[in-house]
Amino acid sequence: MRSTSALRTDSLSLLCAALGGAVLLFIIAPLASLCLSCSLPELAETAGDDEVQASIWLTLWTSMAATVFCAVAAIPLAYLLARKDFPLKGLVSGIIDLPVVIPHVAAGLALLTVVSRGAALGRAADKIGISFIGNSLAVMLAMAFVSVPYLINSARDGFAAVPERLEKAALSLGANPFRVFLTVSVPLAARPIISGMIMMWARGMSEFGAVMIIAYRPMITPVLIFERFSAFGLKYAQSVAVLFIAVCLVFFVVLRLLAGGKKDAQR
Amino acid sequence: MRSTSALRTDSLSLLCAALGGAVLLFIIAPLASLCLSCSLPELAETAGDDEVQASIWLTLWTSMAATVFCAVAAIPLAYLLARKDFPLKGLVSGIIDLPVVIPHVAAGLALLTVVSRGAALGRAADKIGISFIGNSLAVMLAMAFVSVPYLINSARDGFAAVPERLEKAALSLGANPFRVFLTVSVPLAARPIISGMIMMWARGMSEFGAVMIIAYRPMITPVLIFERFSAFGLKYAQSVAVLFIAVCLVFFVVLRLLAGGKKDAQR
Amino acid sequence: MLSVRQICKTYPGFGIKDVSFEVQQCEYFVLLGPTGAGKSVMLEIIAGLTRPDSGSVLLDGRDITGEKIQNRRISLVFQSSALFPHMSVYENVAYPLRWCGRTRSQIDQRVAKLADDFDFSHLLEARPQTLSGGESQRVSLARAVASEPRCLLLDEPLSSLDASSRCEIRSLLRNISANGQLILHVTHDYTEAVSLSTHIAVMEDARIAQIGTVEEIFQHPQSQFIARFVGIRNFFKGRLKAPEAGGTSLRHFATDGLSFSVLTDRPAGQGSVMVRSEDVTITNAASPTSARNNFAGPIVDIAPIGGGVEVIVDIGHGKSLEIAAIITNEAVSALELRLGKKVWVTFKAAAAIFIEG
Amino acid sequence: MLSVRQICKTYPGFGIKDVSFEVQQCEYFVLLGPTGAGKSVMLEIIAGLTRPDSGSVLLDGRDITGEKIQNRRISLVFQSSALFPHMSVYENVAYPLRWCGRTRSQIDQRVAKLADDFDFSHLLEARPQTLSGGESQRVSLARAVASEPRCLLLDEPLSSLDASSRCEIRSLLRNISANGQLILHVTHDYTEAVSLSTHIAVMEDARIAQIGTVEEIFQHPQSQFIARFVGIRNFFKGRLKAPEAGGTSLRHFATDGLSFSVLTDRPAGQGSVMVRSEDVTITNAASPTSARNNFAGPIVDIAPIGGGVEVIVDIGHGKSLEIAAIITNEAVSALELRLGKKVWVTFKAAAAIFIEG
Repeated sequence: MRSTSALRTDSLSLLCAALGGAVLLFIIAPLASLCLSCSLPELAETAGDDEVQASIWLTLWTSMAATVFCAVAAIPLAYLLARKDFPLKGLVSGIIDLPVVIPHVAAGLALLTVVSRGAALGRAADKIGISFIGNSLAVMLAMAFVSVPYLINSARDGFAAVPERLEKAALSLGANPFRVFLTVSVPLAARPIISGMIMMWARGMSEFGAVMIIAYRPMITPVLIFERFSAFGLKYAQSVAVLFIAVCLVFFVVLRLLAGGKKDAQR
Repeated sequence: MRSTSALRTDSLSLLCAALGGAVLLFIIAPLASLCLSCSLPELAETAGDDEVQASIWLTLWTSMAATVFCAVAAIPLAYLLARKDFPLKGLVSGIIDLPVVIPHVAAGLALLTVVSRGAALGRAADKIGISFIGNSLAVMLAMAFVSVPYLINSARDGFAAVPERLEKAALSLGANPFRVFLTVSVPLAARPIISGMIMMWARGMSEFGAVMIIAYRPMITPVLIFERFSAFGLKYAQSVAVLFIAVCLVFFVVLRLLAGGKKDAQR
Repeated sequence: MLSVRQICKTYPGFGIKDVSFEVQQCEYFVLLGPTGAGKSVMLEIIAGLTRPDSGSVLLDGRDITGEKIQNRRISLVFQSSALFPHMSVYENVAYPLRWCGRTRSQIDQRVAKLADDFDFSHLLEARPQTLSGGESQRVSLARAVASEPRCLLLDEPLSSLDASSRCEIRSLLRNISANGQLILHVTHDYTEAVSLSTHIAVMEDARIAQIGTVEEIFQHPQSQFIARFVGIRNFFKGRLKAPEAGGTSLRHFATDGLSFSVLTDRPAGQGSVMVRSEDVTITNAASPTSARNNFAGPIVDIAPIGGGVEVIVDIGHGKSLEIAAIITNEAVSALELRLGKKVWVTFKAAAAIFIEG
Repeated sequence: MLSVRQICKTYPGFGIKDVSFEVQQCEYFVLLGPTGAGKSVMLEIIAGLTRPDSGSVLLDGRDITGEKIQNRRISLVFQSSALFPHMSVYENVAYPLRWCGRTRSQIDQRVAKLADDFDFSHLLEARPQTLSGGESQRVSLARAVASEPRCLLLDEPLSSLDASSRCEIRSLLRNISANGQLILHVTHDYTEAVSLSTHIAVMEDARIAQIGTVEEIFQHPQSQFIARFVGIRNFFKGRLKAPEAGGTSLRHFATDGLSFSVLTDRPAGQGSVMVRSEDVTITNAASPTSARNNFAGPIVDIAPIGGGVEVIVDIGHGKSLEIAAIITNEAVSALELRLGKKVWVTFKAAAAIFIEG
């Protein structure tokens, strides 16, 4: 009794740990099972498959391009939401959250009604020689639509946490609002902004429903996995899935570490 | 110059507003276009369709059941993460975030490797007369897997915000840890827990990729929308999509309002 | 009886070393010390929120060092309110009474009694957020007492209150103590210690520097640190007399055969008078002065202290009653002060601070 | 010259009404008032962070009420450091110098000069988080001065510092002011006002209650509120003399033909001495006493104030020099005090507080 902490050994903690263990098992078991069902030679063979390589590259660059492109517009919006009061601010926040709540398949259909050759935007784009359908542009659109709320919300929280005192001080030192935004607000909110961009990128990479509707081809990896699964069965899909999961995790962990490292240098 | 605020009219705010407007338009335009492309008679007809009704009910109750079932195990885990320090806590947090990062199609494949008739769990379940495949249980599994991190993270933040002083006071008043957990910690973290459950439910409802792999039938609405789209084209899918978006939004807004109302009564 | 034996607890760069003390039944024990002296750690160890590295805590002879918090029967009251914000005042006070086999009406009665004793019957339906600081602290105390603790731990319970609530809670605490409740009160404010305690332990730098009654600590501090920390050497227990007719605020305070003039509007009763040594003047002969307190006696000590000289004069009749004055070196030579010389000590009524308790 | 004219600003349940004052070049202007008097709102209006409902702010004759913050040339220094945490000390000080056509070496020179003047040359590479409170405030001041503001606004710049840093920053501020910088300093602490200001405006309840020099405000407060808020009636400007050989801490302070004895270890120089009225004793005849300050003069005023009587004695030689004592009613009758009677006033050297500036 005396050698252990009164705080650590109570039965509530044990129960919590048991239930928590079940949740963790629920997450780990399927992933472990998936990974164990692929042999290394299978994985190596899949990694050498041109179609797989092409789809992974496509998925990586489209999701990153969508994130960077959206960031340019979304970060100033997040600043506005964090700093200014304006009428219907609640409505604007609600609209930003819509893509999170709307089923991805429906989101894909919604995008399709705008960019299909029959729709206004699609026709206009067609005239200047851009086609959304069957183009990586359509993939990016779908990815951006479902994932931009993650970036905006994270950046907004980041800006809200920057002390206004610092911005006021910078203004009083003669810096104009643009300079204050770029040299004070953005650097101080860099961590949550980058973390939001990583979230947005990860979310875009894993998107399936919306992309499937609007751009079955060029084939991003989730679509490829689905196609192989429905055409050839579990066996042929799972090695691609394992490879893709590995790529996602490696990128995610590396980006997180880079972002974390930046924090240590800064604060 | 003097009649307007120096803070409100700077050109930075105008630029932010312009860029923000573009982002909002990007979100609203496709949804508006989708809704406008369906006539009311079409919607009424779709709402009367038995298959559509059945799929919407199935989607609603499976996502809610998955949420409630997971909450029982996930809330104690969230408490543990918020209050105790233990070895490898960072790893546990990382594992919990895995389903967010892993592509949904791959998550579906991972679940399939565990519950398919060929796998250990699937065989065991088969023997006692439960079949995962083609069962609403499989739908729930898929929904729970991809959406449980939202609940855990929100509940953890909620518990972390409950002042430890209150729990200490309750313990010193003779309440055992279970009672403190149920009468102090959970009620005070109720708002973030409920908000996390709403998020988890909304995320589960909109899931497509994982469900598609593990349980094409019974058909949840996202799968039904996709099937109609691929079999009959945009025209036939979009009225189901609009109906489903409407159902999602109505439920989401109502639940949010109920949760918000509870807050006002409590604090 | 609460007994703390040789408690040690080390944190990185901080800790408490070999702390021992005993609190007898009916004592009001104050743990006094500056911020960072380790008072709060000591309190957490007694409450069971932290485990000591070594040493033991005994309550009524039973070793409770490894006992779970909820079984210790030690109630905590914090500086800021720890009322449960999602419950009404009634539910807060009823919290320790539920789940132990009491009937609904027994609980109702007990809460009503406590609300009456602690004067918040009109607030039973209120939410804690709507209470003032003083009201919150009254409810917190009632809730702590409701659990019938063997020992009541108070962590700076008056620090965040305004002056009038402070007075009110002090008299409540005196009542609780008078009912036989063992109390351990942690504070950095020596006026709280003077006003409430029967016994004081002064903590300095992670150790107990001195333990004793209020008089012992104030009149005979055992170290320079304690003398400086408690701040006031001239400390007298006695009784404030009722104001004389005529409506003046000048009042008499009787102590051991002497009577001081003090300015106060507090009701008559037991209490203490404190006078800063810096406010006391020494003269060789009595002369009419606006200062209302003038006493004669021999010098019993002259000691140089930082920036001046401390002169101690015994102004007691028969029984020794020492008063300290801090004066300049120049004054010592000008007045030709030496041990045994009879002098007059003078201080203004405004310099004599009365504290109830 | 900064000129504030009839500024009004209303918030729900709060506001400032019709505030006007002028700060001349080279003045050190202190806006003194209790928390909630509207000082900070006034400061935000001058800085351009808040717009007034009516009234105008003029800087050197130009109306800047609607001017953008960044074009006002008014620098702000806050109570807690507003240094940019993601930049080094060098980058912080260089911040206002960049983007206005200066070359790299011009900026380097200017920063080096400022770092030298403000004594943080050794900290140029440091991160703001690693600085002490005093160091942070020195860098903040240097950064504010670097932008060559027309007016420097200080919002309680000493409040969060310890005593020694406070002293250091005070002398820095005196230097900045001596260089001709127009300064507006907002504070609730009258010792800061005494120590630094040439002119004071006292704010009470959203209005300006009195404007004047330090002497005017302290010796002739125009309302009960101001008298109570500034706290000390006995306020004397003068010069502290160098310590005499012999190593005593008793020092002489010369003011208008009189010399006070004070206990201090500050260096010789200009400053003020303050004595609380409660610490002053009145006697009818001089007698040897340990109190080092004894002065004779006629009573020029006797006025009852809450709980006692304020007696004003003119102790000046030729020129009037009033000193106030608060004594009891009983003392007034016992000593037979009346207007014109010659009495002695006595206070201890320890009761005379010296403040530089």
